[in-house]
Amino acid sequence: MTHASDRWESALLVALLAAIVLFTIITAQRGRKYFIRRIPGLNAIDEAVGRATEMGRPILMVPGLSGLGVVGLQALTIFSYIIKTAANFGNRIMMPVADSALYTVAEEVVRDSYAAAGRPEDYDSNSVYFLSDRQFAFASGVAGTIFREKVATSFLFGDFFAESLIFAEAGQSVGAIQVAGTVQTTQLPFFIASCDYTIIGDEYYAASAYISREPTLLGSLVGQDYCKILVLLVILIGVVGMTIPQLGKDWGFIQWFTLK
Amino acid sequence: MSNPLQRLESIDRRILYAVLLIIVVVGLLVPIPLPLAVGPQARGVYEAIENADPGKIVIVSTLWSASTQGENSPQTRVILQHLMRKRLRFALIAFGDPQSTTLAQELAEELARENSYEYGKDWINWGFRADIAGTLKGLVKDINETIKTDSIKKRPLSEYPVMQGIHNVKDVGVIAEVSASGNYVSWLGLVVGSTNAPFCYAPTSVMAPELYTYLDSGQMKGMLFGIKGAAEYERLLGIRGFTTRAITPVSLSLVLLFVLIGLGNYGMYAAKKRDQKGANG
Amino acid sequence: MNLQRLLGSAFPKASGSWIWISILLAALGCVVVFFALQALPGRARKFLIAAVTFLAGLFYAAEFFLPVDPKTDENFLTFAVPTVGNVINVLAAFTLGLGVFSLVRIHGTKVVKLREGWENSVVLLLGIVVMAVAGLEFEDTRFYRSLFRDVLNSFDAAMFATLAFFIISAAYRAFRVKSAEATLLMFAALIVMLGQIPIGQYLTHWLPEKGSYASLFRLDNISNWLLITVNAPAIRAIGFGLGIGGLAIAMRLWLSLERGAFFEAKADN
Amino acid sequence: MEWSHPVGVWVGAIGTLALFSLIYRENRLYRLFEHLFIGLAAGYTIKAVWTETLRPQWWVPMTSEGRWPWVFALFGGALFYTIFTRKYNWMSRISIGALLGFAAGQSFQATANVYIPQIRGSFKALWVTRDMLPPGSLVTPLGQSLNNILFVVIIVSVMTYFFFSFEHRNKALMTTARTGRLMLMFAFGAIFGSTVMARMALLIDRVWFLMNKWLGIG
Repeated sequence: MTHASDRWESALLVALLAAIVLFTIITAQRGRKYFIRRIPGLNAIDEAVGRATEMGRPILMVPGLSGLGVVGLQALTIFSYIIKTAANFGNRIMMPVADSALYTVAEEVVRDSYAAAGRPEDYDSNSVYFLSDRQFAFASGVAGTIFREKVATSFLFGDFFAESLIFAEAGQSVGAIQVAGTVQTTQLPFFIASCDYTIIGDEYYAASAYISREPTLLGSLVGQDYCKILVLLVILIGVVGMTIPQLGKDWGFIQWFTLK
Repeated sequence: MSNPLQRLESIDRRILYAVLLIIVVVGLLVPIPLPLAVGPQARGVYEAIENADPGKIVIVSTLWSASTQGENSPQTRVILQHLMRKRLRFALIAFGDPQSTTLAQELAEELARENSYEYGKDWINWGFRADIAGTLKGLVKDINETIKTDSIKKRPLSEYPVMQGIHNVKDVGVIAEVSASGNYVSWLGLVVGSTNAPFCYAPTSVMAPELYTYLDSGQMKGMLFGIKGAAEYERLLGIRGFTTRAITPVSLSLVLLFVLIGLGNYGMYAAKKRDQKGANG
Repeated sequence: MNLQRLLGSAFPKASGSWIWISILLAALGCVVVFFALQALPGRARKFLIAAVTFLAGLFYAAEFFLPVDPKTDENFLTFAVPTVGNVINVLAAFTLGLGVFSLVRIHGTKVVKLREGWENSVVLLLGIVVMAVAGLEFEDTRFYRSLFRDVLNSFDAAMFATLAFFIISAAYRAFRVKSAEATLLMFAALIVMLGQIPIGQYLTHWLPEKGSYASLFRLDNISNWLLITVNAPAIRAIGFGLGIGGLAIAMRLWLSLERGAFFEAKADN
Repeated sequence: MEWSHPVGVWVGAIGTLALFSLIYRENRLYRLFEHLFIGLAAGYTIKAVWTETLRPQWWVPMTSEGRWPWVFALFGGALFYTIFTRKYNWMSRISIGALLGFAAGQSFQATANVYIPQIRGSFKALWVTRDMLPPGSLVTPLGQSLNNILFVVIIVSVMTYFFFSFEHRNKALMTTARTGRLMLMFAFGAIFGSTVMARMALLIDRVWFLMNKWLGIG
């Protein structure tokens, strides 16, 4: 569909999803408390940072290949939390970036995180650097860094494609503890095979709320849950409709979601 | 103490790598003919092109670079071969990586010479576009306005006979993308709903599993499953090319993997048994 | 209302020497705007950023949701879609200099101070210059084409091909029967691999291709069944969560509700 | 004109071997070619951004077609560079905001187009009769029914696994989420399995390059 008018009901469902999220964000900002369950992989972050402190070797953070957008920003949000923790322990960090627009934001995020941890003087401007926007040139640089620096811990969050396994196996070879998460579902099996902890599916988007406990983000996350329930309901109604022969494909409800 | 069988649990990675390398080299030198079944996915692409309206143009979109040429190059090649055999007009367009336009063009030029396909009359290169969403939305509305000039001679599209009567995506017979990334989302989202042209996909075999859901929902009419898909297509076209040769070492390396997984599990089992014995005794 | 005509008269096309005069005047205007922006107080800056973000998003949102003329399938914004697409491209393209600056700064410093590995940095800097100059000025030479095809492309493909090795060691280590999850992972992988390769297909090729229950047990059929009936809904279910998560962040960004790194305070210093 | 030159093939082949050597261990040759690779890649991006984007979409329309307002895009681009100054760096957020806004605005259409057909595609009849199957279908109604039931069960269980806002304490919920987790592992295994072939294809392509194009074997 190029416009909402191609199928109003479908467009309305999307608008409704957005509205639900906005609604729970607003209620959260007004002080309503929301609960979220434990997400195992995310608890591992502190442990991984601690490991690097013990070993006295650097922490690697890779925000994926994508540019300035939803996924890359989410990665930086997670990293800023990690950096604040790492700054307190005096760990050295390294963050190679693959997109120049995201790089500008990344540098600011790292600098701010050090400042927020009360150690602005520890910020090293060489720790965040643009490496290459070419997938495998970036991969060769990151893999080389992992081997040379024998990184103690590597955090891989963002949009990863085939290079995911290069990073994960390189980290494995040097004995790094690795925590990874990506929205690229096809790369998850490789992270699961080679990393110590893997964030799956929309746990990736839940991470910032989980870590920061910021009301806006918690509200949003709960809204997302409601949205998933709504989608699930729509699917189940559709399933019932298809199963009852008297309704079938031509039933109005099913037609609402049938794009030409 | 250390039983050699238990050592199978943790073979040094470098030994694994060396064995793989040997298998590949030998497999390429000594071709062993192996049977190959043509699946419904490859047939879907074949039939979409076979039944394309000759009055319309076929869009061959490429989103791959040298890094995935092992699979994407044979896929592009077989699709272009089929188009030229059917004497269908086609336009190349490229996304993702600027080099994808060069690589596809190189293939097209080579095949065009063999099939006496004339540039501008039988085919055209629309070139590379960085903004996928904007370009695709533009194609739906007005191809000439969106693409403006071709990428080889940099002349306005309207000057080319191949573009006669082609205004927007409704004048497109088949859309095929050869891709190393998840760009189908953009096509499905922005174009496929606005045209009747069948949409076919030639992904790397990595991406292929996530596409079954779109084949199942009918949003895609066919798919070439990585290098195997290209080999199947060669079979449908009755050609024996590099792909047919490469499929042997591919098979052998997978067999190696089976053996290794077997050894690893056996080693683990042997080690566990020893530990139990140790605990009991 | 015809926005297209309105914009056309607000920004008339220039010709001849007027082109450069218009460009110059517009550029001067930009300089004025720049200093005017700097004069804004903190709150106004914040508001401005939020407003720009909102309006940018509103363009696409409105273009999608507003009713269209059924004859043309357009509303009053549709004409601008290609141009806005170009604007995004061009804006993103301008950021490239930032990345190149980062590379040159880090490796330039290494070379100047002769730090360890400075030779490699020289090679890197030379690589940038040679490739850029060759590509921009000598695109139609055999030198450039070979540099691109034989060298750069080979490097891409070589790095990608290392994955063949890494996938072997990853599978060897991970595919062990040690937990229900690991076993399922292994089991599914083995079936799919068998179903794909000619040798696997050969194992069950004696079963009828179609038409009987026995054909269900052909490896390629089991593998396809696995991919369609088990893989597809699982991926789809993950996809719904990711889609909603992405939509939620998009809403937060659009309405400047996002929190976390980069979105805390700032903007008013 | 030729796309290849013997010198280029030699550099490409030696670089290929150098990059492959990483799987043995990191070494000086690898490091050298890694840096060359990154340098060439950056140079190529400069070239590509100018010839593929800036020149045709910005410079030519602005300077030859009289569309002078494109100068404002340069202004927008220049704002990114204020990031290097303490005093003006807030302005980079205007351009960053514009890019984020555009991306966000497109998400309505993108979400609708990607996910609505998938929602519709999940409307599966749990009880299939012969006349619901397409003509010539090889699946029996019972088989299709079982497939569809499994399909719906997997969607429900996997989505349940991803609910974050309540503890999975309830027994039914726990079982469903656990099923979802196992189904995910099965799906991931399938993805892993189908990837192996792709990776091998790439290696074979490279070995063929070394053997055939470089050494002239085969």
